Amino acid sequence: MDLKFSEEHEGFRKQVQAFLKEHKATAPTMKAVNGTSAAPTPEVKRWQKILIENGYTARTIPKEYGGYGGEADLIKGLIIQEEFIAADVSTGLTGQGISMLVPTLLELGTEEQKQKWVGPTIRGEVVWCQGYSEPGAGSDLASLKTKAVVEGDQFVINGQKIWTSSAHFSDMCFILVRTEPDAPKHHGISYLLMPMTTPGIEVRPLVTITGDAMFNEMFLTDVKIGVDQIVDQRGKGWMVANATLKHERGMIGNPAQTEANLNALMKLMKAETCDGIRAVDMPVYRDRLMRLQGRLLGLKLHSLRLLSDDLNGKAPDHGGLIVKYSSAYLNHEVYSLGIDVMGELGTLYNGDAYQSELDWQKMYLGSFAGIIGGGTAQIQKNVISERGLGMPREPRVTLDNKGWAMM
Amino acid sequence: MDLKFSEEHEGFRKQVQAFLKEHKATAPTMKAVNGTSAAPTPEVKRWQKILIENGYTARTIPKEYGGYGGEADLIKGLIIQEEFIAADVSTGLTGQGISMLVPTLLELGTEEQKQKWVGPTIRGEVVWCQGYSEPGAGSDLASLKTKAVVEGDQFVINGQKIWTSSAHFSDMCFILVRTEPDAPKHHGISYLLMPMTTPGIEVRPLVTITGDAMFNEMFLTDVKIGVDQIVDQRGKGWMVANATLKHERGMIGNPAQTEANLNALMKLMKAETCDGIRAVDMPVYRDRLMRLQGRLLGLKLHSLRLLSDDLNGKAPDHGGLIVKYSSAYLNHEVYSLGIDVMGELGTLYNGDAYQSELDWQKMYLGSFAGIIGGGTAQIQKNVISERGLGMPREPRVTLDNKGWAMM
Amino acid sequence: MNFGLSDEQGLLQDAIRGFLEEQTPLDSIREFAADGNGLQAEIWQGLIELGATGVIIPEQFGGSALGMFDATVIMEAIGRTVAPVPYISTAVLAPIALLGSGSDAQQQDWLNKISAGDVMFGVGLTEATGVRRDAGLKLVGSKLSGKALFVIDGLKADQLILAVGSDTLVMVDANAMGLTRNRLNVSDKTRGMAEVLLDQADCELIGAAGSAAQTISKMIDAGRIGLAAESFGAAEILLYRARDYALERNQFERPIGSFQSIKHLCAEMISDLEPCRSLIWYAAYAYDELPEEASLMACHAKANTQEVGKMVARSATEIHGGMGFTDLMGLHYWLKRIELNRQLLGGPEATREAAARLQGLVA
Amino acid sequence: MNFGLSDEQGLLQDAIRGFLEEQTPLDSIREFAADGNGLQAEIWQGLIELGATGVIIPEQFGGSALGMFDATVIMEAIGRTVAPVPYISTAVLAPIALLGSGSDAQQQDWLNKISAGDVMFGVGLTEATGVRRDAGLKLVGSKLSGKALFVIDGLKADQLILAVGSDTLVMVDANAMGLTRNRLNVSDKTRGMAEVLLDQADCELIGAAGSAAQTISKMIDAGRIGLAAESFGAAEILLYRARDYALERNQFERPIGSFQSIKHLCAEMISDLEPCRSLIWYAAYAYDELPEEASLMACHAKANTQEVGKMVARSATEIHGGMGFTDLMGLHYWLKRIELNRQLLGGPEATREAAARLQGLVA
Repeated sequence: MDLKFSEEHEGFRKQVQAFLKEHKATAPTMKAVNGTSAAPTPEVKRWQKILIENGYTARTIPKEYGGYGGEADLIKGLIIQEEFIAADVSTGLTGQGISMLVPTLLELGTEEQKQKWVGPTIRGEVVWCQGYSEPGAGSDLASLKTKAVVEGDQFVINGQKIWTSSAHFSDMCFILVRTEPDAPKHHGISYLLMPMTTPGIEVRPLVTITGDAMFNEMFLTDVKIGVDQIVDQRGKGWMVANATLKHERGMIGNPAQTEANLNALMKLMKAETCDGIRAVDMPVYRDRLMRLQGRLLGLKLHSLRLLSDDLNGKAPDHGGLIVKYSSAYLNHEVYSLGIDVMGELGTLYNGDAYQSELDWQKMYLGSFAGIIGGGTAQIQKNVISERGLGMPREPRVTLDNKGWAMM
Repeated sequence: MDLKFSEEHEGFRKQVQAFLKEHKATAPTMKAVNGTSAAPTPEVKRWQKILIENGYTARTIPKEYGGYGGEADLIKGLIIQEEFIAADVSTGLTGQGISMLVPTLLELGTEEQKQKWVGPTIRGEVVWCQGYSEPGAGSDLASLKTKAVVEGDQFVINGQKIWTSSAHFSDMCFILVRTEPDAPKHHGISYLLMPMTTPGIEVRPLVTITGDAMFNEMFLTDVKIGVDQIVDQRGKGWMVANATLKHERGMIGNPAQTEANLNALMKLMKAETCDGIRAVDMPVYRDRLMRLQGRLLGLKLHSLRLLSDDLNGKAPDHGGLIVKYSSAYLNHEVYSLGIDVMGELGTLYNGDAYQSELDWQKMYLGSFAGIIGGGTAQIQKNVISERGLGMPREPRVTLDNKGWAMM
Repeated sequence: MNFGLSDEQGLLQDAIRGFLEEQTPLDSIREFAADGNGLQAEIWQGLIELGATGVIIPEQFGGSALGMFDATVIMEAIGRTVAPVPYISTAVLAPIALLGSGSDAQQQDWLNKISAGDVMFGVGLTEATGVRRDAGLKLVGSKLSGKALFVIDGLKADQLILAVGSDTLVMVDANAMGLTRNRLNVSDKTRGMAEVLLDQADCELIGAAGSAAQTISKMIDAGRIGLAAESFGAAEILLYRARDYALERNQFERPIGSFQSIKHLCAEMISDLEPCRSLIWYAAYAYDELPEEASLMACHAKANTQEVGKMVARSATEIHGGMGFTDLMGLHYWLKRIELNRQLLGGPEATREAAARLQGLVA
Repeated sequence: MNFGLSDEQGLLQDAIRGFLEEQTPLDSIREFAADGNGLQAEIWQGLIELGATGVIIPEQFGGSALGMFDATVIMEAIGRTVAPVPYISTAVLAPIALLGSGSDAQQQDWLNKISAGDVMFGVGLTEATGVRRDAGLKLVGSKLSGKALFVIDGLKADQLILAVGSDTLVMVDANAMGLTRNRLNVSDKTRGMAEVLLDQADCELIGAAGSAAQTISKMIDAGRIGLAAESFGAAEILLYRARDYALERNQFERPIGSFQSIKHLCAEMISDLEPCRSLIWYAAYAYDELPEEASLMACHAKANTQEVGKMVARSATEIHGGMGFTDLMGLHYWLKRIELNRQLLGGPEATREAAARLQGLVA
């Protein structure tokens, strides 16, 4: 066990701290950048530029595509995260273009695609949305039905997508469509790059449980894009998408966020009272808090173990598969305790005067996204047992809704 | 809502109370009869005779077969249970012969079988064990392999049974064997009546998690019994057994027993201390106790609802299916809290001086039988969802241990 | 012996359920949720016409002199449809307050109006079930000052009944001078919860000051039973909607309801939920017939149903997957009603502690 | 940076696991469980030869001067095999007592013996972690009277170290005049737990009376971490045995491990269990390197691992069905070790409360 970083890394940390000290006054906060559903403002773009120049975002993206061109260094990445979070300074733009499309293009795109899209995307000049899920294709994404047929030198796309977050202010969409209807379902899909200004695209906001419309439905009617707007080959879209999904899975379930929530909960429990008694002085709530703290510490240290294994070149085991599943429920329960200790006040949200500093009700409602999104808890448990524990895959059977086999 | 019993029934209650007052001094206790793994003593048989004569056991069994010949009356049955439990007087012999074989014979046996077996069984003169489960046939009982082939006028039985409680002091065994090896698995089974003195039967005690040997393994080598020792037809044994299992399912999960345990737990929590503080004065334990009490009250009143529906001729709904599953876990958790409040002392058992009045550790370990036995929790949930909620049955697929389909 | 609804109660249940199901399609729920007042006048009017507001009111005041059990049947039906009506406050809590501590004149006046549907009440009991932040009322003579939080159905009510401490009840006109009420922005938009600020507002005592402890206790019992019934109704709907959705929704060439994980989630839901029905029925029966058991049963009915209801709401949402997260199927209205009820009149922890106290288990 | 075992620690783990796995087939576990003394001399001897008793003892006393992290690696291996050896008492708790509060002479004498494997210790800390019934010790001069309950590994020990109150440590010869020890019949038969009755027995103080509070606190921390590691090891074995059994056991023409309900039970087990490994590692590391974090981490490591361990033990037993209920596969030995550890040195509730107290959350 050796949790110390090398001198080089500790030197890097000092560098980051110095940078933050210098820029803190003018830098946008975490929330100002990540908490919005709007295209990046000029201020944010300015900040993004500074971050790229200093290698605090787009760190490993080659210089020729507009990145910093640094070597992959997980610890430096960790130090950047830690120090920026501590200073509450934005680590720059996130979003599906940067987190999913860019790595995918770097892995599988043509030289022309990389040149054209990577730089503008990481600079926030081009905003992307993801066109994967459909009303009938969620857990079973490969059953998607939106189709694209080739007419001349164009794909003509028809169908419907859902959960396209940021679609209402995106410039581009990376979309999965069925181009080979006769192939087995995983082999008939293509991965296209579609300008959102193309005629035939209708975006409708999708109101969710929280009352906000963070997501959209997208209806596609005879949408025409060039046949060259494809990543990799026709029919290879599932493989391309999986390269992308790999990046998404890691994004959901962040112990640092859960830790911040737990600390906020502790603070809340010292402040909120019922009949004059502080929540933290009620042993049953206190015990729930300690249970959650124990689980959080476990997950946090587990994530550190995974990072360490990764650093030290150990082959990944089942450890990585459990993070998303466990974090989602832990978050849900942290928020749930926050509501319970506030009692009736915990049901208030969206700016009510009696809300606490944080909107626990809204975070609670929003936490269902963590349980359901990016693979439901049931799918996660399949993956954990199959890939993590080597148990059999679900047998492939086609059934009607009485459970009878269909041919 | 009308929880009053009729005058007739309240009169019956007085009658029971008078009977108990008269016999209390000489009657065996509940535990003396049900808590033993031995054949009934002469005292118990004497008591059983008195109970039958008064209609407090074998109440609805026709007089010609040795019963009391009363009409089915659920409320009278309930009153008998309530009053005998309150007085801690034994309601007589239980065991699989009385609870399972007798109803089965009355439903499906020949006149000769009824004449021969019902009376001696309910009087405790003939003790039965059950030969159903096999090492390879548990949840999937119908896959049993113990076979019987006809040679002359005899069945020759070979195979192995497990979980044959009371086999070491039983006179007879009702056993399921495969008689038609080529029929589909549910159609190749027969239900036989086998004297335990037949040569070729070896009974070995099966030590369990509690350290006791309440169950046995039974090895059968060329065991020969007459071909007339069959209930119903050859190949119909599955149907016969289901008539019997129907009686067993209802037996497991008794809210009255759970209520007695919860009351004992409450008493325990007022007595046991840690650092001088009573367990009941520790809010976290108290909250767990109240959670369990809430669930117990729910199950107890639910059982009353089911009884009422039965009395009033309402068609059974999903309600009956959940009792066993829910009771098993509730019992388990009641015992678990009992151990926790005793701390280290809760791990003591089998007569240790520091044990409390009840052996919580042993009851806890024994409670796994409730979760596993008579259909595991997983099987119960299948049944609840399929029969209770109309969801599809598990698809029939034959798989190897990698999950690949086999033909 | 009959553990359950009588024939008449069965008819009542059918009538109320039938009416509410017809009157509350999802679109109309969305409409009044957007309005934020938590009241739908046509539904309220219909319930009045069905006699629902008078079920626990004696015949002499225009009621049908039934009992809490019948009110519970109605509350459950309201929960099944998340109907936005001030039923529990107007038809359950206010009559109990008036019958328990009101003067003859107050009873005559208000109970008749309630039976006839001519008044809506809001009821604030948080003074007696847990004071939060700077809430607190002060009564000087007939002048009421201070702040009442979470007045149930208080936003559109004509009259408010408020507990002052745990032993005094007052009634105040919602339009009285010195009274301001503000909408509390609860996530359940189908119920008009109010903050009420009072500055020397005129009020009427219900019973002498300090004399209403027992009445308030009965209001809390009845409120807990009623909220439990509502949550039970909402949870049962969620469970069956999840089951139905799972049978319709296909993924991987089969209905998701054919996967054992979904089947078992449903089995767990019904196993935990079904006993709540009997617990709530018995609690309501005890309220009517076995007063010495009523408070304990009310605590357990509420605590247990709310814990189970929360689990059912979560599981049902999970089974709906992404559809559970959107407004498209409106599932969240039921979830939010359960979440709100969980906190009203004491959350599960507080209610279990009350149950322990009733049994002498709290030193 | 390396979160986990060093190369040397990996070798230690392999050596200890390999030795214990070879030496503890099920039959031999059954044998010493029947014996009831919870000690198996050959295994103990083997561990001594592997240097396991000296891992936290400085080199000057014949130890290898490693740390609690290494002891934790060994405890985990013991848990994996439910090996009946007095390791935690002799090799972890006694050295900490002696190093923390013992005189030079005591250290010289006993630490060398422990390293060499010439003595077995039993340790009783219940005076400091929760007094039950009529337990309690009284020290007058060097005479010890009273009763110590649940002396860990005390049944066959040569020497006993006992806490008197929460700030005094004494050592007493197990064969001293006035000392009687009795076997406590715990369900885990692989550990010799003792009741010790003392009537004016001669004892030696470890440090001055009233001076050992910090040492006792360190013993409790190390004990909690060690027990958590043991339970983790036991739980991990149960999980993989359940998985393996599920892949072998056929019902309904398929391995039960192909049913989603069994797969998901296994997924839940590993999801809850795996983070405990890192938590325990970090707690042990904190014990060695970050003393200000050690107590809190020890509490959480123990509480969390014991809650999870209990769940894993139950689920693994369920997956084994009837086989889980019998002695045929011996699964229950692992379950019982976890159950016993749950209660030793503070159950989960007590340990969580201690965690809250350490953070100033208890008024």
